[in-house]
Amino acid sequence: MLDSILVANRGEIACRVLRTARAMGLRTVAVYHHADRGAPHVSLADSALELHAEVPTAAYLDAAQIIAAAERSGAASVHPGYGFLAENGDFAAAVEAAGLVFIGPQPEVIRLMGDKVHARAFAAEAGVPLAPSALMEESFEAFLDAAAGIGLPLLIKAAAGGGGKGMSIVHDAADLEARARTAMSEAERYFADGRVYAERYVEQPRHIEVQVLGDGRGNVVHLFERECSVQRRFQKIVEEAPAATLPAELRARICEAAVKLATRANYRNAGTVEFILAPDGEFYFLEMNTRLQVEHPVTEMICGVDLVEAQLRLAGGEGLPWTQDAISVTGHAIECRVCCEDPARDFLPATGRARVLREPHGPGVRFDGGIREGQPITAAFDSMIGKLVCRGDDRTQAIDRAVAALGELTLLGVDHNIDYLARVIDHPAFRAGALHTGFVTEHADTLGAPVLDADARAAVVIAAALGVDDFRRLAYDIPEPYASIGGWRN
Amino acid sequence: MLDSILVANRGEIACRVLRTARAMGLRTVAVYHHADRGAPHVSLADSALELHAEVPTAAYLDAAQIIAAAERSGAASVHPGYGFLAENGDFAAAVEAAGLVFIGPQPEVIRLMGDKVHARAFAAEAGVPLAPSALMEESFEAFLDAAAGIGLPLLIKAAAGGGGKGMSIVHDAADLEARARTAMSEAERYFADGRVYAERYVEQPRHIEVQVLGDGRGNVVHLFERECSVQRRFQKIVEEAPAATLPAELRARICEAAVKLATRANYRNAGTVEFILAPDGEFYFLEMNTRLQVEHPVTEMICGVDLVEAQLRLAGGEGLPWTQDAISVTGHAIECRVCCEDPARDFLPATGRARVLREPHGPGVRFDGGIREGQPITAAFDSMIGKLVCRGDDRTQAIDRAVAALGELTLLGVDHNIDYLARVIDHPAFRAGALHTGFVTEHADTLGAPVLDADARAAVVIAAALGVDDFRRLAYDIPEPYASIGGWRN
Amino acid sequence: MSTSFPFTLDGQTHSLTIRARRPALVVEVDGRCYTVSEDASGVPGESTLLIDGRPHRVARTRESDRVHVKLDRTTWSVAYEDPVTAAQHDAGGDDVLRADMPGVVVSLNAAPGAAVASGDVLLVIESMKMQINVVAHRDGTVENVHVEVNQSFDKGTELVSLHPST
Amino acid sequence: MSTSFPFTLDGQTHSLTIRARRPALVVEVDGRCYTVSEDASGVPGESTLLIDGRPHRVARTRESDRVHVKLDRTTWSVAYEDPVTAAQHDAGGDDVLRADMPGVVVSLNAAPGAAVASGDVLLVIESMKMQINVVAHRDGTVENVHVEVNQSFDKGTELVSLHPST
Repeated sequence: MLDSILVANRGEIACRVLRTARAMGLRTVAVYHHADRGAPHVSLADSALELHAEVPTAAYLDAAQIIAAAERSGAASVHPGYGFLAENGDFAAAVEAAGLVFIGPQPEVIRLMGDKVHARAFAAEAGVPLAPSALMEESFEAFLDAAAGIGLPLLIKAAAGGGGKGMSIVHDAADLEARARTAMSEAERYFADGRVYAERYVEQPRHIEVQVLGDGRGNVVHLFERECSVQRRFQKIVEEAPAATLPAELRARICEAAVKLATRANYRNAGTVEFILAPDGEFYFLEMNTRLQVEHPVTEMICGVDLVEAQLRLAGGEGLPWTQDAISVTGHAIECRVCCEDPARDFLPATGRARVLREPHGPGVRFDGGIREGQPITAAFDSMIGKLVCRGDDRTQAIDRAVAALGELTLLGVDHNIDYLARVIDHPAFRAGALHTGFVTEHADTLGAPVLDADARAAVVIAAALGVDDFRRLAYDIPEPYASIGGWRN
Repeated sequence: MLDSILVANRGEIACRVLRTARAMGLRTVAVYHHADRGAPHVSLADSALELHAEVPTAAYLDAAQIIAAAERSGAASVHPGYGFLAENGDFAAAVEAAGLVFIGPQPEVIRLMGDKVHARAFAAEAGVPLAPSALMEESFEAFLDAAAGIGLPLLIKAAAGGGGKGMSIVHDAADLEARARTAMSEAERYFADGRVYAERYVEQPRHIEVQVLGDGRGNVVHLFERECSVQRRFQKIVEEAPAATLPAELRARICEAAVKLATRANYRNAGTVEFILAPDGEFYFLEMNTRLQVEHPVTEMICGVDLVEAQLRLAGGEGLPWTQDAISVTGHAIECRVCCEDPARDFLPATGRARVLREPHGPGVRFDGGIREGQPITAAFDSMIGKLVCRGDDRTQAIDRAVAALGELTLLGVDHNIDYLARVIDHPAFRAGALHTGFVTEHADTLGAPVLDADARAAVVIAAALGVDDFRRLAYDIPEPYASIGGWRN
Repeated sequence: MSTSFPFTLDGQTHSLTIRARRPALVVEVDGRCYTVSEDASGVPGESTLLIDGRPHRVARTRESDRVHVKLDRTTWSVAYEDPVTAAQHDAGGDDVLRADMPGVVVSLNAAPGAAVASGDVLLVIESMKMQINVVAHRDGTVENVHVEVNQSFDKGTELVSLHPST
Repeated sequence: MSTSFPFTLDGQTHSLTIRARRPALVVEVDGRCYTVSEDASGVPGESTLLIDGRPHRVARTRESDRVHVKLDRTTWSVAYEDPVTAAQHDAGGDDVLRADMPGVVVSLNAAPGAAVASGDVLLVIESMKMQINVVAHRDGTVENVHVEVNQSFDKGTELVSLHPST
């Protein structure tokens, strides 16, 4: 059993990992950049070490400083969270070389799955279905020919890619060459690896993924699937488990494919196998993420497990915590990613300060937050500041609870997508389970902010006016209490 | 289905009921006394009506004002929470007479169970085991004779009682008469009903209670038992579900007895049948509480249900939401009642202001809170300001999570029992499940605040000193930010 | 009583005028009158607002020329520029922060060249046994800090200047 | 540098003295020296405190003569009476709240006869374009309010008096 842990991350995932580690009795160490010195993850750990870097994100990407911090603090293990160094095989190797336990898969498995071309080949060998595709193996011309042979529309992707970068959809054969060149240069710029590949673009695809756990000794279990079809800018914003609608036989085949792949990779710790599900019921391997996913809580809620605890036990050498038969699904869970962004302006990230923050509570409601009231929201980090996760006996109850909790969640001082998320999950098409990755584009016209009538607009401006001292004094002779005292606490 | 609800209560239970009602789409109405105008339950409702009374608690006990508020706001139903009017049969009758739905049992069932003497007789007829007892039926002298005949030790209780008031343990026959007279006068004072009765006092008793739901048409299900043996001043402070240790056969018999009683009463809505369990495995009917209990969340966590939702559905005429077969137990849950009181001074209630309040979060952690940061804690209301409820796969994990969450829960500005609760549930005897209602007295010597050595005391006073500007300025030339600005937000 | 206040929501400006204060507050918005009463909850920035008898839950916070509002279950950002600020903006007058009363500097939180956001604490002064945070009234860059820690100052002293708005 | 500060924890008074400020802060407690450094988290009242290199999580708030502290996972209440307050207490001087600078009364929150708790806002004054809460320094009952809303006052004016301590 591990006795101590350094969490090499920030925000909600650092808080979430630290809480489980604390509950398990481990000594906990946080790391932070100066810009995060007031962040909640710093307070949650038994101790916190500062990482030095000009650019805040660089601190959390500095493997050498993080390993040095682990050694200085005496932490026996390192949890990478997601993002930053979580899928960096060299970091995992360096952690192990320093004699520390890396809470995640073997470095070579991380590297294998990080290269999309190699991962596809590996999946094919494992008998996992792949969409028809073309790799760039010999010449650019041969690649173009092979790609054209797949048929349109086509998706061009970076071999080393992720997060939608270097990705492009080709609907017209005339665009193929230009799009391929753009993708190669983007891939070179973002991943220092210009290799791209093409695969058939599934129209109205659904994103289905399977949570797996392996012991690194050939034993793998799955914890059923999640659906993450609601995305904006190629990034998930609403996830759920189980999938909105999925025939039992198809679910079984998808979960089986994921276990087959993970077993062949001799997978260790927690991972996720992602698939594209076509409207005709065919499914294709997309990629394997060799870390804890952002959306892991929906699986926790329906399976009644703590995936971070499972990760720590596996990393401590305890073996798989459950047999496959012991894992079952009860109820339904939905996660909404709360981001500082403007849904009305193509989800442009927003900055400001979380002047007022009131988190929701209640039965079946879990808010995995990563910021504190008063904290500045800068462009230095990802725009996601927390996740609202709600469980229900069934999908309708989970949605109802999430809509109510989004109404309770109050964040003032920075633009955010809270109201937008409520409109998405309360949308008739969402409630009906008619999901695909183009959902928010398809329903853009009915997902905008409601148009207020004159009385409703008057209510908003009156509510605002009473927050302005000049107006308030004229109205009541009484200014807003505290309103004019300096600082963020109005 | 109900479309609107008035919650005739305050604090955490009002918040908890309002949240479920919101999630179910009901229009919600809160009521509040002026002293509570900044309380969270006021903010959670769609609208809030003020109740006028000199004494704050009198507002929440004013049936006429509450019913008028329901009529004024157009609320179709009234949820009484617990305490205040929750077990007042006349209130339930008045609500129904006003054409509103009372979310609870029939008025006559409330009255029956509220009279402990009648309830005992009813339980006896239902074949539920009772401890040997003596009632005051003819003369005081005859009662003393009958009581003496039971054997010592004896418990004297008020017929109309509850909450430990009018209760007394008699160990010495010479004390019997004086104790009985004291109990009668206390009963007269608190309940305007001087009737008392005596029953055998079970040594080292455990408190086991069974959650039941009835449809008022003769159908009753149970949701298994809770154990509430850890008490101080006859009031529960730690509850759990299922019981710490209970043979399956005994559990089945206790649950069956509860269902038998509720079925015979043609019980409607949620209720709890309380039993005393003796070390020899015998169990005795204690009383039936005809309302939602404070500790209902532990049942929700192990059964995966929302008891308030079940209450609202039953009140809306939907019938029992589950068959008995569909209800099963997974995992273990523990609740700690967070009270403003001083455990070192016999749990004397404390007043002050919640200057800093940081609620815990995390997987399996639920905090049902009833106050807000900045709120004054006065003697006007009960000292319980929230409940920490933690679920685990097993009892040990539930305890571990609760200990960690109590460490995270920060309340400054008023004395409280948070540290004490952590010591109770982390105590080896608690972990071993060696519970009885005298637990905190038995272990008083090992449940006190830890004695700090010189270095630890130095750490505390240094931490405090740096919060004092004079000291800080001398140390750093920098005062504590915000520290001297008026108001509660330091 | 007939001062008009301009508030802008989603690019559209509404004109608010207080028409009556007794027996009830009446606010005219774009020519329509609304009866308003507010029950401050005791929590700063939170209240129940009754408009023509209909209750609304309000949470709000002011940030220089904006008021952020959660009304019932939706969030809005409303722009308001008070006449004094507007005049200062026109005159460039908010580039220099002056003391309106005598005091002593307790600490400096911003150095020349520092980027500051509206609401950031620039320095802490002490007066009347209270520390008072002096905050930036707009986003900008600090041009000059005119006082030192422990320095006493009179009313009207320049404390901090920001680079003129660009 | 050798002022001694008395802090009382659970009835036992400890004497704190600052022994060095550079290169590191050294605090002597009851004759033993501790090296102290603090990393203010940016959240008012929260920090990481290093004592002889050992990190501690601290949350704290001061309330007149007490500091409430959560240190790591336990809560403490530490008494501190600064010399000025102590002298005032001795002279009964804290019964009358006086203005230390000129200003104008914005609102009155307490009327004669009202029971107030330490920290309650008694009135709000305005000065330097800021509203400042004037708070009770101890629990008590308001004896008299000497000013009215909108009244201007000079330094030294009596604002509110509390009933003498009993």
